[in-house]
Amino acid sequence: MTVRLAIPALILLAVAAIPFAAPSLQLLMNLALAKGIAVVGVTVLLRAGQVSFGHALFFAIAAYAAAFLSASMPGADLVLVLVVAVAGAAISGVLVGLFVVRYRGIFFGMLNLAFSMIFWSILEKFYHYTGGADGIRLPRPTVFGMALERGPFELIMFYLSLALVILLGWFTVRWFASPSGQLFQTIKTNETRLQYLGVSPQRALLTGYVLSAALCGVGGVIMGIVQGVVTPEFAWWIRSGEMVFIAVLGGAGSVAGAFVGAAIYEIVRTYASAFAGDIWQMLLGGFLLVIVIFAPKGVIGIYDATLARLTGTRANDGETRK
Amino acid sequence: MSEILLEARNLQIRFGGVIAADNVSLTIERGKNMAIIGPNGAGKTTFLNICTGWLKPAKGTVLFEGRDVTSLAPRRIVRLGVARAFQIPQLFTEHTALENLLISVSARERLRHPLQDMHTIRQRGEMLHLLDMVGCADVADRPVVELSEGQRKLIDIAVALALKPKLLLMDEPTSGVASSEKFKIMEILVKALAEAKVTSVFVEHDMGIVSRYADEVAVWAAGNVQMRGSPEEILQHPDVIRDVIGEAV
Amino acid sequence: MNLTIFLLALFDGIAYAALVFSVAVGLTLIFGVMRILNVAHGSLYAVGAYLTVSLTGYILALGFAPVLAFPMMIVSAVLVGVLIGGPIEWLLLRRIYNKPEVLQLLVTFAVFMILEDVQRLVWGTQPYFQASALQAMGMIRVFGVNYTVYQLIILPLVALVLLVGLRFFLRHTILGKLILATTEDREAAQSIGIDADKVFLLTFIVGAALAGLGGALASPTTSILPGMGADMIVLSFAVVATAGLGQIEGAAFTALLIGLGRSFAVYVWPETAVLVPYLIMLIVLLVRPEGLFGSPTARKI
Amino acid sequence: MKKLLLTTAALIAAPLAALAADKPAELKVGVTTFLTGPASVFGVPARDAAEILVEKINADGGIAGVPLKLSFIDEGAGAEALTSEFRRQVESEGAHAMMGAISSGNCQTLAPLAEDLKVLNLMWDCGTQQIFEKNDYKYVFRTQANATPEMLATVLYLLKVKPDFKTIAVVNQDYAWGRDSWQIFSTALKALKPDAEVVGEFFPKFGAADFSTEISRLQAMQPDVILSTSWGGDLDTFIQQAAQRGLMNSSTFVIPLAESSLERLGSTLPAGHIVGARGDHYFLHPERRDDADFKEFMAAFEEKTGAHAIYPVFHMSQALAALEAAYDKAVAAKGGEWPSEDEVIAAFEGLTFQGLGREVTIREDNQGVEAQLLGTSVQTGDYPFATLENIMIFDGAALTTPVGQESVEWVSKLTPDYAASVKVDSYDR
Repeated sequence: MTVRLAIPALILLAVAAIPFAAPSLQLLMNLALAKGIAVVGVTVLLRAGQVSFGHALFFAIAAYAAAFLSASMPGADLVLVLVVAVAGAAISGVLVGLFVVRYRGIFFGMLNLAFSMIFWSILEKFYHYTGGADGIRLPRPTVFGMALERGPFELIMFYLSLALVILLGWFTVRWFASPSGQLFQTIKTNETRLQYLGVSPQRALLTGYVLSAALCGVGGVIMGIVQGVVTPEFAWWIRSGEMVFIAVLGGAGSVAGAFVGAAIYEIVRTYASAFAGDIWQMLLGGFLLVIVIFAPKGVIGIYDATLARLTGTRANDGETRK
Repeated sequence: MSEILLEARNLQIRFGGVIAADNVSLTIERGKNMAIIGPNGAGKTTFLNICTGWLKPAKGTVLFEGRDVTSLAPRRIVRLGVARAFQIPQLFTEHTALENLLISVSARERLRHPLQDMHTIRQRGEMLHLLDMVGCADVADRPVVELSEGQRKLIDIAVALALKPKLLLMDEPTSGVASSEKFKIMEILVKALAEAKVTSVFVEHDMGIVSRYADEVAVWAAGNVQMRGSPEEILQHPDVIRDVIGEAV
Repeated sequence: MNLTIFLLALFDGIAYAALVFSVAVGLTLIFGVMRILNVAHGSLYAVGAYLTVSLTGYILALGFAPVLAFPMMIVSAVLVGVLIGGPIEWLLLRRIYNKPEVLQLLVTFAVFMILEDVQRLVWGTQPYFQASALQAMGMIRVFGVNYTVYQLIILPLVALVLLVGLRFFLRHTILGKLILATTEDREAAQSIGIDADKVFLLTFIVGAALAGLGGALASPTTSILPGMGADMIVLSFAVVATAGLGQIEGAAFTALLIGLGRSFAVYVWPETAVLVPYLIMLIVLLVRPEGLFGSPTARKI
Repeated sequence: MKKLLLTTAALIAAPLAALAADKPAELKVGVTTFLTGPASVFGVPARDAAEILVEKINADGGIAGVPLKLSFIDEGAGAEALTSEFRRQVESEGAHAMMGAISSGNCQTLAPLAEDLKVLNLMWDCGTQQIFEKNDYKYVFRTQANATPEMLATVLYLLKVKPDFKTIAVVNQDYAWGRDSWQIFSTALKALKPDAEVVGEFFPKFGAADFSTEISRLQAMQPDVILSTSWGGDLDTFIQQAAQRGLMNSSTFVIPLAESSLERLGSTLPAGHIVGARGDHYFLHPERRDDADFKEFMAAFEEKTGAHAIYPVFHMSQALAALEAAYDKAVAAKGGEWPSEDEVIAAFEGLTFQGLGREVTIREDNQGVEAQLLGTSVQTGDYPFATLENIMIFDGAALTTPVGQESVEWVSKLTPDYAASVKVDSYDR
C-alpha cells in the first residue's frame, strides 16, 4: 500500500516545489491545475456514463461572474470572488440540470451543447454588456484586504489552486465511495433497478451534475483570475470537447487521471509549438488515438497496470476500491 | 388476520391490437404467497408492470394497503413497501454482490452523508446476513457479472428484500436455471421470505414449484384472470391441465 | 418589416438553409447507420472547400472555363470521401465499435484536431477566395436586390437533388437497402449474410464525401480560412439534433427552419443571428429530446 | 513559416538593475503579430518588414552598439496562449522591451500585463483610444495614432468629397476596434453633419466568412454611404462579396483601413470609394516616395515578400524607429553609458522619430501624434490593383483628443467649422 501512496505524494511535492525550482513552469502548471479541476467535473459525469458536450458553460459562467463582480466592486476580496463565482456555477448547474437530467447519452450531450452555445452567443454578441469577443479584464482581487503585487499574488494563487486540487480531488474520491456517490454511479449500469430502489434517477443525476458544474466553476474562476481576462472562448464547444478529451486521456472516471491529463495537455500545448511548429493539436490528437485504441483506461490505467505488475498486486482501476 | 395488501380493479391496457390486460381484478392478502401461472404472452408481466407503476393502465385502479397508487411512479410505490425481482436480474453490473445490497439499503435508509464510505455503513452486517440467507455469502466480493444465473437471480431478489418490503413481486424467480437447482433456489427463497415475513407474488411455470410453495394460485389467460384458488383445486382443473400444464409438460 | 424585406429574408434563408443541409446530411447519415457522431465532419467540410479552391485555381490557370469548377466540386467530394473518410473508418473506427460511445466520439474529435492542423500545414493560414463558379452563373435582380444565381437557385436545387437522391439511393438501390437493414438491426443484418463491416465502410465514405461536397458547394460563397470547420460543425450538430439523429428528411426541414430563423434575425435583430440556431435547438430538444422526427425509444425491462 | 521562437536555457531572468545597467549582449524585443487566422494577411507582412528593418539596424551597428533580436508571438493563437507567451518572454527570456499588439482586444489585455511586469511595451498597431483614456501607464506607449484622429480624418475627407450624402450604414467587426471606431465616427458625424441618418448597423463576428445576408439587407436599404473599419481577411471577403452583387455600384464605401487590402483586392475594388490607411501610410506616399530610405526599403520589401508594403509595415517601421530614437536619446543623455529601463522610458517623453511616413511625436500621455492620409480608389492600370487619387494628408495634432480628455466626449462638442481648423495638404496622385 505504501508504494501506491508514495508516488502520488512525491508528485504533489514536486508540483509544490515548482514556483521555486522552475518558476517558468508556474503559470503553465497553475493553468493545468485549474483545467484539471474542471476536468474532474467532467469525470464525475463520466462515472454516471454520461458525456456533456457543453460543460464549458459553467467554466465560463464562473469566470464571467468573477469578472462582473470585480468590475462592479473594485478591490473585491479573492475569497469573495471565488465564492460568488462558484456559487454562480453551482446555481446555474441546478437550473440547467433540472432540464438536462431527464435525458441520457447523445441527447444529454446535445442539450448541454445547446445551452453552452447559447451562452457563448450571448457573450460574443452582446458587446455592451459582456465586452463581446475581446471579453472583460479580471483585475487582481485583493487578498484579505491587501492589494498584492503580481509576483506574491500569483504565488498565492498557485498554492491556493494546489490546495483546491487536493481538497476537491479528495472530496470527489470520497464522494464516489459514499452512498450518494454510489447511487449516482448506478445510473451508468441500471436505472431501472435504481427506480425500483425508490430513488429518482433524475434527482441522483442532479446531485452529481451540480457537483460537476461547481467543479467546472472552480476551474473557470481560477483560470480567469490567473489570466486576468475572461473571453467568450471560455464557453466555446471546443473547450467542452477538450475537457472530455483530457478526462479520457488521463483515464476515464479517474480523478487523478483528470489532473494528469490536464498537465500533459498544457505541457504539449505550450511546448510543442516551441519545438515543432504549430502542430500541437495534431500531436495531442494522435496521442489520444493511441490511448483510446490501445489503452482505453488512459494514462492512469497504464500507471496502475505497470504498478500492479511491479508490486504483484491485482490492478484495480482507480480509487474506489480502497 | 388476513388483510388485503394489494388490490387491482378492472385494469385495462392494450399495445396496438393486443389486449394485454382485459378487465383484470385481483386481490393479494398479507401472508399468502400467490403464484401466477399461464401461457406466455398472457399478460402476467404486464400485470406486474402496472402494479409497480412502470405502465399506466388505460382504465382501472391499483390500490396498495387501500391507497390508490395507479398514477404513482415506481419509486413512489416502492417507498410504500413494494419491491420487485425481475425475470432478467436487474443488477448494478459494475458492482460486487455485497455492494448491490449496500446500495439498496443506502437507498432505503436515504443515507446522504457525502464522505462516509458505503462499505462502512451500520447496515453492512444486516446485508451480509441477507446474503447468507440467499446462500450467496461466499461470493460477496465478486462482481455480479461473474456470478452464475442462479446466483444473480438470488442477488436480484436479495436486493429487493434489502428494502424490507411488505410485498415482493417476483417474475419467474427460477427461470433460466437448471431444473436441478430450481428446488434448491426455491428452498432458500421461501426460508428467506418466511424469516423476513414478506408476502410474495411470483410468476411461475414449473407446476412442481407452484404446488409446493404457493398458498394460492391465479391462472392468467388472454390478459385476464381465468381462475383463482388453492394449488390443489387449480392444478387438477381440466382447463388448466389443457391450457397451462399441457403446454408445460 | 414590409413585404419586400420579408421576401428578401426568405430568399437569404433558403440559400443559407440549402448550404447547411448539404453539410448536415452526411453527418446524419453516418449517425443513422453507425450511431457515431462524427465530430471530424467539420474538418472534412473544410478540406472539401480547400480542395475545390485549389483544383479550381489549377484548372483556371490552365485556361479552362470557370464553369468547370462544378465538376471540380464533385472530384473534391469524392477525394475527401475515399482518401480521408475511408481510412478513418477502416483504420480507426472499425477497432472501436464495441467500445463505449464516448470513446468513438473522442476518436472523431482527435481526427478533427489532426485534420485542423493538416489544413494549416497544407494550405497555410491566409484566406482563400475562389468564386469563379459563382460568378459564372451571374446575377438575378429580385425586388431591387441582386442575388447570385448560384446561391438563390443552384444551391437549393442541389440540396433538393441531394435529399431526393439520397432517399432514392437508400430505398431503391441494393446498397441503400443494405445500409437501411444494418441501421435497423446490425445483428439481424449480419445473420442474413450482410457484411456489416463493408456497409459501415461504404456508409462512412458516402457520409464523408457528402461533407466534402458541402465544403465544395460553400467554397464560392465564403472565404476559406482556418476554423471554418469548427463553426460549421457545431451548426450541423444543431440541425441534426433538432431533426432527430439519423433523420435525413428531418434534417432538410430543420435546416430550413434554422436557415430562415438566422436570416430573419439578421433582418430584425442582427445581434441574435448567431444565437437563433441554438435557441431553436434548445426549444425543440426540451420538448422532444429525440428531435422533431426521431422516434422515442421506449425502455423495455 | 520558420518559428523564430528559440527557447534559450531557462535562466532565471537577470534582474534589471535600476542604476548602472551593463550593456546587454543583445537587445531582446518580443513582438506580437497575427501569424495565423484571417488577420495573418496583416501580421505576416509586418513581421517580414520587421526582419528587414532589424537587419538594416544591426548592419549599422545595432541600437547604440547593441544588436537587436526580435522574437514573434502569434496573436492568432488566442488570448490565453498570447498572455502566457508574452509573460514567458519577459520573465524567462529577459526581453528588454515588448511590442504588443495588432488587435485592440489584445492591446487591452497586454497593456496592464506589461505594466505589471514593468517592461517597456510599444503598442505598434492597435487603434482603440480607450487604453490611455481609461488609465495612465508608465511602461506603455503608442507609436502611432488611435481611433479618434483616424475616424475624424475619415469624416473630414468624406465631407469634403461627398458633402451632400443623406444616409449611411455601418458593417464593422464585432470587437473593441469595430465598436470604438464606430462610436467615434458616428459621434463626429452627428457633430459635423447633424442631418446625416444612420439606416443600419451590422457587427458580424471577427473572422466572419460569409456576409451574403448582410449584403442583401444593405441592397434593400440602398444607403448612400457604407462605412466599414474591417481589415485583413474580413475586409477582403466583405468587399469581394459586395462587389460581386453590385453593392459597390449603388453605395459609396468608406473603408478607412482598405489601404492594407488594395493589392489583395486586385481589380475587384472599383473606382470612387474612399480608402484610408490609419496614418500617412501608402507605398506611393506623395511626400516620401522619392526619398532614398523609402525607396530602398520598398525595394527590399518587394524582393522579400513579392508584395507592396501596407500600413502595418509602416506602423512597424515607426515602432522600431521610436525604439532606436529613445535608446539613442537616453544613451546620449548618459554620455554613452547604457541606460537603465527607467531612463529609456524617460527618453520617450516628447520623443520625435520618423519611420516610413512623416515625423511622429509622443505626447506626455504616451500617445503618438501621427498625420492621416486618405484618398479615393482608382484603377489607373499602372498596377494590377486600385491606387489612390485626390489624396489628402491631415496634420495629426488638431485631430488627436487633447491630453486628459475623453475622445467621444471631445468629439461630440466639435462644430461644423472645426473642419477649417485642420491643416490639410492635397495631392492629385
